[in-house]
Amino acid sequence: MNLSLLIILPFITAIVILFCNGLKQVRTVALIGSAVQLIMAIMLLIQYWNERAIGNISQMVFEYSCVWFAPLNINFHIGVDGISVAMILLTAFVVIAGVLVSWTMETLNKEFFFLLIFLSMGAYGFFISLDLFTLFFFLEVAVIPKFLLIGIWGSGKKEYSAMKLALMLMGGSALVFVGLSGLYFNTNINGTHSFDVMQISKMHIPLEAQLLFFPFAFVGFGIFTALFPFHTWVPDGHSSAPTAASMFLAGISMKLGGYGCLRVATYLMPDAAHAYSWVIILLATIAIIYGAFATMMQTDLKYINAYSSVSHCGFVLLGIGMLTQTSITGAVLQMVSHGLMTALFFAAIGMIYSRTHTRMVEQLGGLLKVIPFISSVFVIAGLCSLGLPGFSGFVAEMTVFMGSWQNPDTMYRTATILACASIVVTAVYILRAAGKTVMGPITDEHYFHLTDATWNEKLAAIILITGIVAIGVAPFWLNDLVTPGTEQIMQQLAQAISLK
Amino acid sequence: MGASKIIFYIISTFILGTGILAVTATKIFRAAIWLLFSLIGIAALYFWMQLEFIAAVQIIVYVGGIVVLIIFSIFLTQKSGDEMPKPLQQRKLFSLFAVFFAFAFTYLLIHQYGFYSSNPQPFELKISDIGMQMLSTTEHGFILPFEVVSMLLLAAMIGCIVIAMKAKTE
Amino acid sequence: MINEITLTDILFVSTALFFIGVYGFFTRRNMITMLMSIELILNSVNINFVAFNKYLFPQHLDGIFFTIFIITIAAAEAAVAIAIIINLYRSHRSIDVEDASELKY
Amino acid sequence: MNNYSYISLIPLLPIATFLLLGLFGRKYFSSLSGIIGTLSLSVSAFLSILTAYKYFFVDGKVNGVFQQIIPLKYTWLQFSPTISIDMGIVVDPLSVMMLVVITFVSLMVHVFSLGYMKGEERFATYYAFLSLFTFSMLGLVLSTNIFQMYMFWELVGVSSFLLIGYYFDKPSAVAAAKKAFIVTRFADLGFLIGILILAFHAETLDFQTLIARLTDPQSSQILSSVTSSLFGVSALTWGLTLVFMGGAGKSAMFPLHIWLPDAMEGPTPVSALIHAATMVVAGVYLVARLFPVYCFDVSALQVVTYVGAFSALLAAVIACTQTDIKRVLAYSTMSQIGYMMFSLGVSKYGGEEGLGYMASLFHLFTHAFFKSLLFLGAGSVIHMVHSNEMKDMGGLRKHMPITHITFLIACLAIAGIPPFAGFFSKEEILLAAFHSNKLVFFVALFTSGLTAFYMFRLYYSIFWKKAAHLHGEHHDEGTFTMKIPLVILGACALLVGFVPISQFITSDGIGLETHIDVIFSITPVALAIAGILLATSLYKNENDRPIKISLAFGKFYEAAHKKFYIDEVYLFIIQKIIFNLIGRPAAWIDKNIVDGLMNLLAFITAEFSEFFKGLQSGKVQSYALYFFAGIFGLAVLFIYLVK
Repeated sequence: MNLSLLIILPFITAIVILFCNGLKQVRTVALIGSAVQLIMAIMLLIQYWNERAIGNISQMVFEYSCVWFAPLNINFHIGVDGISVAMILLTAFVVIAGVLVSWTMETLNKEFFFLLIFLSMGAYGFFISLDLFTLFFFLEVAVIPKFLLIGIWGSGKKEYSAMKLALMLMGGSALVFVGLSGLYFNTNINGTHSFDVMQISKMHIPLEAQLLFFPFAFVGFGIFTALFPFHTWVPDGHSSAPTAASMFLAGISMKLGGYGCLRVATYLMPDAAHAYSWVIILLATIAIIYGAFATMMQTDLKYINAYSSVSHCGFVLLGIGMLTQTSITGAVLQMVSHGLMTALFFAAIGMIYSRTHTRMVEQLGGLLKVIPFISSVFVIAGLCSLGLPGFSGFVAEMTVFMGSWQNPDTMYRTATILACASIVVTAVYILRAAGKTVMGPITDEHYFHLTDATWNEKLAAIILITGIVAIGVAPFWLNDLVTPGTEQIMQQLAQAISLK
Repeated sequence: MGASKIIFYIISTFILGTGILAVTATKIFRAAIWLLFSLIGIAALYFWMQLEFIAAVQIIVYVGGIVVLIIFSIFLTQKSGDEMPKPLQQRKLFSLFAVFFAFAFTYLLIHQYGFYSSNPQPFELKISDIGMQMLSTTEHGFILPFEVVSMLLLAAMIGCIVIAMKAKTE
Repeated sequence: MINEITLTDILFVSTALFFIGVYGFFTRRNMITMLMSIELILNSVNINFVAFNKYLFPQHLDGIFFTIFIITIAAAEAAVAIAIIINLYRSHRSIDVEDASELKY
Repeated sequence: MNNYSYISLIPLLPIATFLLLGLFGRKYFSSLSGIIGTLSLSVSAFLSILTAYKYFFVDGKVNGVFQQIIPLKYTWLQFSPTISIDMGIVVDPLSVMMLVVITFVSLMVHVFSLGYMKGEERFATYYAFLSLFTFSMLGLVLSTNIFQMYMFWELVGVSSFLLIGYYFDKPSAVAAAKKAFIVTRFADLGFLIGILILAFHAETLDFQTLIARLTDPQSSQILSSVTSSLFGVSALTWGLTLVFMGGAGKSAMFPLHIWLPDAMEGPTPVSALIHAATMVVAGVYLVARLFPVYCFDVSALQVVTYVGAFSALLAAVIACTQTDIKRVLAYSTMSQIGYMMFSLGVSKYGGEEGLGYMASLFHLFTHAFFKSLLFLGAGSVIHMVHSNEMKDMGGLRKHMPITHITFLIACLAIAGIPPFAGFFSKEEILLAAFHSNKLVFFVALFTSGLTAFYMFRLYYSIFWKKAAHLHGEHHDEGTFTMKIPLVILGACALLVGFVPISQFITSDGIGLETHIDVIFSITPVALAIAGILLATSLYKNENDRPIKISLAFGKFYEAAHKKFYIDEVYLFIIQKIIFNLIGRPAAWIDKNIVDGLMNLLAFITAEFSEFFKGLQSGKVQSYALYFFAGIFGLAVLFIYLVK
């Protein structure tokens, strides 16, 4: 399969959108484009399985490389392993759901869908890049549209939020770039430097360089994935963003960071990952616990989900920081699971908001009676968030816990227990929100006239729930998909230890 | 100490004294007059250096031209007797400070470098030489700058007229 | 004789004059007086040219030429400056630099 | 021995029903959904009983021991090469017994609900949730893997949440549902960490392997789990105690019992299913499942004993003072589960010493029948008088004869009067306690007297005391479907005591000969009769003695009535400590300090740029000054500093 299609297709879709007239054409094109993306992602999965089934054991499959800028040895090098395939699937699911929930976007719809599709292109490019420069390039491609999406179509204090988000993410990118440059200049292949992930992974970067540049790369990517204390863009950004943008932001964009932490920071600088793992654990644990407690005090549904994202993304970082194979697999599962789950949550919140015009928990009530479908979606998202078996959240969190516990260090154990404790707090805030919003008596008589979900909203929710349940009920396929990828990372890490 | 030296000191003191007065006088007309004296002093310094031609040019252009021009413009824009607005105290102090240190620094450099005349060969300035070299096209000729300056003067003249011309009332 | 006075002495005069001009340029708020300060600065430069020429390179005339050109250009500059000042006076009824601060940001 | 493959149908039928009814029930067959649910469950129940028959009587014992059969097992999630979650089904005496109990009681509840819930708007949803619950519970007892059990454990929790919160527009129901979920979730945290500890040391999650490794004194696993310790307590003890914490949460043991009384907000048949027979005994089941390991670690087992005994006593005392009939039943459940727990706790592994284990599960078995009968009877009463309060009842024996008789049978059973079911099981428990722990024995004895007292207090308050004053129209006893389960369960409550459980379910799988020690039984039966007589004298007819007595007890009565203020303590901890001391500061810190730092950074940058903007003042002289300073600075730099 030609992976470039994953970039070209959204690009063409985006261009075609520019030549459309009226909302109907625009959204039809966007829907077709995203549906084709989804089909391609699923085909990629099948072809990947085929490839593995016929005995292809190379680390990356469907590799393709061509020179982009020879003087600096930058190549357009793409390829996927199981982790990337999982992330691409996630992106495709979220994109189509995002397009569907924005079905009735009124203002500047052409630009809106253009940016959405453009953003997805950045995400795909990021996940398939095997060249650090192109990786960075696509990371940037994915950042800029967010600023516009929030700044133009947002609500509340959107300028502030858009600015904050863009600045913090740009700051993150800047750190990432320092880290990447550091890697680049510490490589030496026949006298030239290299950006190529596969080449860098085969050589040993000097320890001092790793210790110096790992924090840059990790914190830089960490900002994307709400690393404490750089998570403050998350609540403001999510709450001001339009529904689809929130879904993209939490569902895809935060995963760019997690993927980067794994693929670039941990994989390429294994010694430093060992050296700094306690810092990562510390920050991740703080993020988990403190995010959960901060969520408990929120009254705005979007803030609740945003803070819970901080907490849940903490699991990703915790999984990465624990440096055991199971925990890293868990981190990837958590990325996929959180992406789908939080997108669903935001979609449900968006649907509620578009009907009731409020997101305040105390103003809502009894919605299950008037809009049962949306309320059920909301409850399902909540239950997934609190880690109910049968949904993806459980699988991911348990894998992280199980993996973390394999690390026998007392401090790491303590961190694991604290992280486990957060599931109780999660239950508290999710039930509090769900109990007040969808259950209880109806608080406003206007609510009696609300209409339930339209076909597009139903479709969006069903697509996401399908993904969640597919992982929750039968996690083995995703686990098997991801494990070879994490094994490679573990080998890197094991080599790092043995070299010491 | 020779007479020449004494004369030099007198001229120098005159130049600097009137210069200082020119930049500190509170009435603008007086400032212009002190400037005039300072320029005349500089002409005297040229005389002292036996460069009569330059001294003459100095007097003709500066004293006779520019200062008169300035005085005209003062008449056009000001009431000559008025006190000028005082400079801000803070800026004055700061400028004084900056200027003093810059001067000390510069002079220190000059002093350290120590210019010594390479050869005591006497310097004679013939006006004919100036004329010849000015219009010569050889290696040390100044014909091109001369032409450029001519153009500049022309341009300045036209520019002055355009700028200063009253805009037509619509 | 002239040799009793070294080049450094003359340079002292010109430097001092230069900084007097600079001081005037900084502190004067009236544009015409600022122009006068510039004239002083130009003159101090002229002195330098002449003195260097006379003391260090008696066989050449380049310093003299520079002085002549500077005087010429100073004349042109003064003319233009005064034209600008008068124009400014017409629009602002003032030739105080503090009043003409549109040139910012 | 793979002839049990149909057994997967037992849990799969309810889940299929759940999906069918949950997705389409509301729209397409709302009135039919009850029938569908009941039918599918009756198939399950039939299969369960078939399995039991086959397992106990056809296959029987091999070498004198009932074999553990695993007809189905596949890897669900591979954590690491050694540790994986397997989905499987285990068939052994314990799970088969639970299978029968669950499907049977669930079937009764399904049938009862046909009448009780008739006309509800969300009838289909109700049956969907019931099916979900039954599925989860069946999955729980059939688990081969401790993590599989944890998953179903959680699912049980959520389906109980959904059922308790069935009347979701009633704020108290929502609050109760939340409370139940959160408290059990907190307990599950312990369970989870316990699992992590056990899994780490045993290097497996599979029950069979886990038990084998952790009970073999020579294995490296037991060595690692006993030697590594925290705060002087070995990892094994920690693990088992934490696992028990999970069990205690679900089984409403002190101090995690606070959710149970509130959970009575759910529909009454739900209480009969969840809070009498199935979910609340999950903790007992869990300890029983891991019993060989518990036996290996005495300290963990002692925790189980004392928590169980204390809960039994506490609940019995509180039950005497409650006026809401369902709450009385709830506390009585808690008390009876306390019996089961300490009975496990005083037991040892194998042979005569393992009497407690057998007795506990026997009691679990009998209790399921008479307690669900009590709840269904209470449901029937509530259906009639539309109230949960004792003061609205009285003299109902004429109006609802079937309910009256069956309720009486159940009361006698729970009080331990021969020959009703409760007598036999309680007898064994007391015997087991007598042989190993005298303190626990006396607590149990006293509690059994109390039990008889408060049960008959309840009975008399409902059916005697005063003349019925009913208002409203239809006051029949309920539909046919409501009466049938009462009769069936009543018959069971009479008869199940004669089931020779001791032959089937013992700690080591070898049958145990038990006999009724008549001399020994005199004391408890006498105490029970004394309790009944006391209740008769106080409550049969209306009089002011109960009030006098309660006044005589004074503060103690008040405290018991207020459930010993445990709810208030929790509320204080949650409200004051968790919310105000952790949550609020966390939110505040985030908003003001962490975010504040970010904003400060932005502010500093903005101020900095404001300053630089100020340099661009439009004032020529300032520019000249900066220019001059710049030149000066550069000159100094280049001349002196850069050589």
